[in-house]
Amino acid sequence: AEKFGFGKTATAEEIAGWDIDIRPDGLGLPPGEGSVSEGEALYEQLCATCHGLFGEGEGRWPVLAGGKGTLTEERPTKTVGSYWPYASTLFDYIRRAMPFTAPRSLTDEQVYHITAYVLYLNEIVDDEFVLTHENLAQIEMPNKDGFFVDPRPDAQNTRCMKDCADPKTMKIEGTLKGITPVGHFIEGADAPAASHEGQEELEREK
Amino acid sequence: AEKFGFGKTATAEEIAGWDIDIRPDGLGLPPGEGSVSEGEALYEQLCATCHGLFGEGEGRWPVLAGGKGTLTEERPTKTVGSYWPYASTLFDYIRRAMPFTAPRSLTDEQVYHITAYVLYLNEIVDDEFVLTHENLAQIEMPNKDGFFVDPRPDAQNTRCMKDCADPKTMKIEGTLKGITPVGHFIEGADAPAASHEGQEELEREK
Amino acid sequence: GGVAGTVFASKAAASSNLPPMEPTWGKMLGHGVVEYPYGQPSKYESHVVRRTVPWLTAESISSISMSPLHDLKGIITPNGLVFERYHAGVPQIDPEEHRLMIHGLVERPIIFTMEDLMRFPSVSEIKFIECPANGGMEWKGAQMEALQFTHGMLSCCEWTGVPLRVLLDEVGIKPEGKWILAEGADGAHMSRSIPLEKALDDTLVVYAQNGEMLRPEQGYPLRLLNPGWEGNTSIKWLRRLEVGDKPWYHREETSKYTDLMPDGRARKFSFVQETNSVITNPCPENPIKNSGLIEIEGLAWSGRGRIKQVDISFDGGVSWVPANLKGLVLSKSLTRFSLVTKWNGQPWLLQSRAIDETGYVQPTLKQLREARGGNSIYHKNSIHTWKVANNGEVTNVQIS
Amino acid sequence: GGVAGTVFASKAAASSNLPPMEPTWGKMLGHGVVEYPYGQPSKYESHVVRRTVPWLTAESISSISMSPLHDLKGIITPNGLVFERYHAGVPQIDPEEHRLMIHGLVERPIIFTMEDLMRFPSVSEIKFIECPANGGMEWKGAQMEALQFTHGMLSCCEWTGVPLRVLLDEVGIKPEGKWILAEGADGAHMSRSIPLEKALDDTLVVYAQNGEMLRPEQGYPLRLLNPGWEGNTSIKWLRRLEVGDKPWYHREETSKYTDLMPDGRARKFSFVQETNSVITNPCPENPIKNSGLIEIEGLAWSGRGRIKQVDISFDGGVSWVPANLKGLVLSKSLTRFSLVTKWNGQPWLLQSRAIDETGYVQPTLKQLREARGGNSIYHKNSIHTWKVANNGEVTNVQIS
Ligand code: HEC
Ligand code: HEC
Ligand SMILES: [Ca+2]
Ligand SMILES: [Ca+2]
Ligand SMILES: [Ca+2]
Ligand SMILES: [Ca+2]
Ligand SMILES: [Ca+2]
Ligand SMILES: [Ca+2]
Ligand SMILES: [Co+2]
Ligand SMILES: [Co+2]
Repeated sequence: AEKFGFGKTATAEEIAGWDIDIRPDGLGLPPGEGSVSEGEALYEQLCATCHGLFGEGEGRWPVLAGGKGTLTEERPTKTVGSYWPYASTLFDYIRRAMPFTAPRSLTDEQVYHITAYVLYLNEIVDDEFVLTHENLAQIEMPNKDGFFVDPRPDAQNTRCMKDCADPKTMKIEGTLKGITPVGHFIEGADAPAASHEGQEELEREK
Repeated sequence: AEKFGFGKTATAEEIAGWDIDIRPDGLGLPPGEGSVSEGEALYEQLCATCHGLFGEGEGRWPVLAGGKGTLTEERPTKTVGSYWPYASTLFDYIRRAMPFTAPRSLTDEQVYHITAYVLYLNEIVDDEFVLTHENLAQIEMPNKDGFFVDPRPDAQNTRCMKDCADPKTMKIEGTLKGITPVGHFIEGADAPAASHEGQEELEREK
Repeated sequence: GGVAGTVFASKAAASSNLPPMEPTWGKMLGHGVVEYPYGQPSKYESHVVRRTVPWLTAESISSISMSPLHDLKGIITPNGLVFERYHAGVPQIDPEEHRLMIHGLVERPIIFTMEDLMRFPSVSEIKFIECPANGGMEWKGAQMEALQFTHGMLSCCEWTGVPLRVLLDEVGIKPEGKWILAEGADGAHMSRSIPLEKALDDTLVVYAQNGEMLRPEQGYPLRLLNPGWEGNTSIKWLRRLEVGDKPWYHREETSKYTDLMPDGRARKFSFVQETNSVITNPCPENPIKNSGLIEIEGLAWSGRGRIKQVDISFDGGVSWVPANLKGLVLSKSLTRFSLVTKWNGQPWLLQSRAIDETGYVQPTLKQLREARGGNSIYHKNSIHTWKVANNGEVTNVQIS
Repeated sequence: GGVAGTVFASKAAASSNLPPMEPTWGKMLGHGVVEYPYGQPSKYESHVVRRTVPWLTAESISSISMSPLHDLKGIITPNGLVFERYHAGVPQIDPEEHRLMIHGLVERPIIFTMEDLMRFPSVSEIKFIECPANGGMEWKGAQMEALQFTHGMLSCCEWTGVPLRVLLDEVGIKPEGKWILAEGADGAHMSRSIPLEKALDDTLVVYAQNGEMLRPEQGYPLRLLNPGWEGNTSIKWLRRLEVGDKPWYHREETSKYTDLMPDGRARKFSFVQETNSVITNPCPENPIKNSGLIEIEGLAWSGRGRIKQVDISFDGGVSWVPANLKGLVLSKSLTRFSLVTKWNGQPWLLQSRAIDETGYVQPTLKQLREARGGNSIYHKNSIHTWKVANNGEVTNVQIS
């Protein structure tokens, strides 16, 4: 088909500024390197308030380390070390989104340092390790073989119309009480109940 | 079909309060009467500021009288006398909607008086006339035969695809300038241009 | 040909928000969820609003505003931009105290609460509503310099409510019943006579629009909807329906909403909004800014049913080419049409011509004037012309 | 049986706004046109808002809010009530400075302005968007006491934009191109890998919703829309599309949006929102207030195509009766179903079960748990149960 011809050709320089993504095979990595030791200082300064000194997560903020072997447990802890299949994802995510309140504020070198340190916190590299654009793709993550392509549809229901279940063995479980925001069921409390702050207040008053 | 049975039966009293409509045959008229002479005082007090002492309309408010014989003219004046087919419509409308700022504020008797007076302003009744629930339906309005049921579709176009008009005899007329609100075409004047007041200001500035 | 988008280009050049730079909004956090429990448009869209033509009416209380058709996409009009027409302003009705009374020639007169009405099985339908005065300022000549004013008394929503026929079944119409008077609860107590045939066909008693309860301007909490008929019959703030054996000839069906012919006689009960269409891109508000491929786009609608075909003319109606209908093609709903072509600075006299499923062809202005003269105010559904100049500017013209 | 509507009745009895009295709003003028150039809901509807579950996330900036499905009608979600999901809050983007860059394995990388994008021929389609975590709090047990929280991460709009395939044609994909990375301009720079097959099928690059420009919360001025796929893939504030030969395995497709199975392994690229349904009347927010006829009503949807059939059970899934689909039945859109029946105070275990055009039958919770355990968080599309007590109260229960 004839092209519309709208828009302008992107220059290499324009692309370079926005092309921040990294792939497992290392494609996209900027040249550079970073050490666990320099990462420690940066992490403690920029990340630890939320994610904890050891990646254990402060309060309700995400846990970054630990949880190995918990994936089959009742309450799995999914972390960089226990769950993530590729180290590239860590570099990519820190560079695109962290620290939370100041995304895109780190230099590439800082990202290398901090990535190295978070890998260290997860016992994936030792404290001497220097992460580079050349060795990142070679790092083997503990859960690298933990993923497979979605096989759905998996559950096979049929359109049964009669005697589809046995009423005698049926078990009916009610709702866990006290966990839903119900502020808006209270007369006059509608608007505040919709927000985090308003809800918390209402929950306290219960 | 089975009825849903929702809602409650309306009582005669409930219906009476809301059943305000009048028909050409007089159906719906409340018992009562009103005179041109008493209507004059009421009209001058309650209606004339907008509609003019003689129904000629103040400023841009509606004209209520005059205009007879203008319906075939370039600029017809459609009034109670020149256009309306039934007197019942006048009683009905005054009772349901006038005076503009205080609808449903008149007593039935006041509506009779004022209706009589507006008919008088239109030279449909004389100054001695007393309008009653019994004679209203008999009043013959000048334009009573002026209406016929919509005969559309009237214009018959066809789906011509080629040589459908003669470009040589085509007359193209442009827009009358200065009449459209164009305030919103002026940079930064968007919101006020949307209102009556804002628009008037912008028009003045032009 | 083509106008350079100069404002646009210069602002952008000075900005550090463009590639390769990281825009400021990429380096910070925005506001969180339920900061606005009920959301609003971006501040950059503040020009997308309803507008009025002040000289049309003495004041704004009994007046009209128009939808910004030139800024709308698809067929749904968002609730905030649905055109307004009031006769006594917008009443603030408490839904718990609103009632619908149905009485007259019925077996059992009933008063419904909103809760009662919402218990009935509901239907949801996408339908346009148009004021019969839409375009009425143009009978005697081109007057309006923008699409919003030539065609903006027109909107289209998904309406939810109860078929009137279901409610009439509930009260039981007596055999003599032939007409229905519908009345509003606002200060105008707007009233219109509706033939029973329509009421039993597709009239709805509506409480919601585009998924949420009606907006106050649209009759909250209850309105009538007569699909495809002049908007005025779709009584807002509906409070009463009376069944009778004859029409009422009230003010809105005699003094107003009748169509005066050149011989001094007038058409009454001119209900249907006949087949109509208009090009929305380009239009006076959307001039052509660049040469090259362009999508000519527009809206077609018919109170008579579905749109079957829209044709486009570039030469003021001498020759025509078929356009494509795109998206949903629903009965008595706005329908989008489209034609991709090229513009290289040539002047155009752009027209669209809609044809509905009954074969009715949208008429020319000349044909309408021949049939009705210039004083009938309402129902002007003629083919509309935009003049495209070689600099891309678009103006409203009339061809005769 | 049935609960008396006591609040309602008592307020009304004390009022002088009821027949035979003339309500106050019938005796005065309301506000005029363009008092609100952009309109708002009635003040009596202030309870119809998005709501969040505060304990789900640490704060509101990276969080979610839910649509009030129990108050919605038809299939369109009004823009103000579309559910929200942000990872770095809502950026305030100047549309004149927003750019979409398409590059990677392409013949010619292009940067588009919004104006460029809006010049392409547009399409408008009604599609639902659902967060794959919708209902996710219920994997291990019934936790949420209201429909808004069990199913409200779901909305449906008419979206307008350009098919991604058209833009990909414009840049020219190289033969090795198989995946596309989509990236947002917000602080999260949210990124997802989309298989080229989907991109060439029905993915849209969207700038408008329900007739007007996108709301800030929905990606103003530009977003991706992958119809029927998990909402997270429909990147908002879209700024970049890169064509590559392999997926990127970014944080949102590894750490998140993968489904952990009982054996400790996890499903990746679980894109489709499978066929689902829920009853919206009655529901916890809409208890049954009266005995007699009642319309059981609900919503069904499928990321796999059109809804073909919905069945309803009153006894917790032992026996089923077919419901009717009402209104538009569109692919990957919300679809309404309805069944009129009688309630006289009998307890119900109400369920709905949707079947799509491919024959897929919405599974039971037991079947889903058997297939996936209790830790997979996402894609919980099982048959939902409302328990109706003999006083009409409705609660969320689970049957096993
Ligand atoms: C102010 C709090 C805060 C700070 C400081 C912060 N983060 Fe985060 N981090 C978050 C939040 C919140 C998320 C989850 C964001 C989301 O999913 O929307 C997150 C997510 C992450 C994740 C992904 C976790 C997962 O399981 O997917 C990583 C990795 C991470 N942060 C690393 C860092 C690093 C490295 C720094 C310092 C350079 C940092 N964060 C600073 C709040 C913070
Ligand atoms: C404050 C101004 C005002 C006052 C006072 C007022 N009116 Fe009106 N009147 C109007 C307006 C405005 C309209 C048009 C309303 C509409 O169509 O929305 C109108 C319309 C009418 C009409 C219909 C005109 C037509 O051509 O259809 C009649 C009849 C009328 N008024 C009679 C009266 C009477 C009788 C009174 C006094 C009892 C009265 N009016 C007081 C403003 C006023
Ligand atoms: Ca890249
Ligand atoms: Ca330390
Ligand atoms: Ca009556
Ligand atoms: Ca006098
Ligand atoms: Ca209902
Ligand atoms: Ca376009
Ligand atoms: Co008419
Ligand atoms: Co998934």
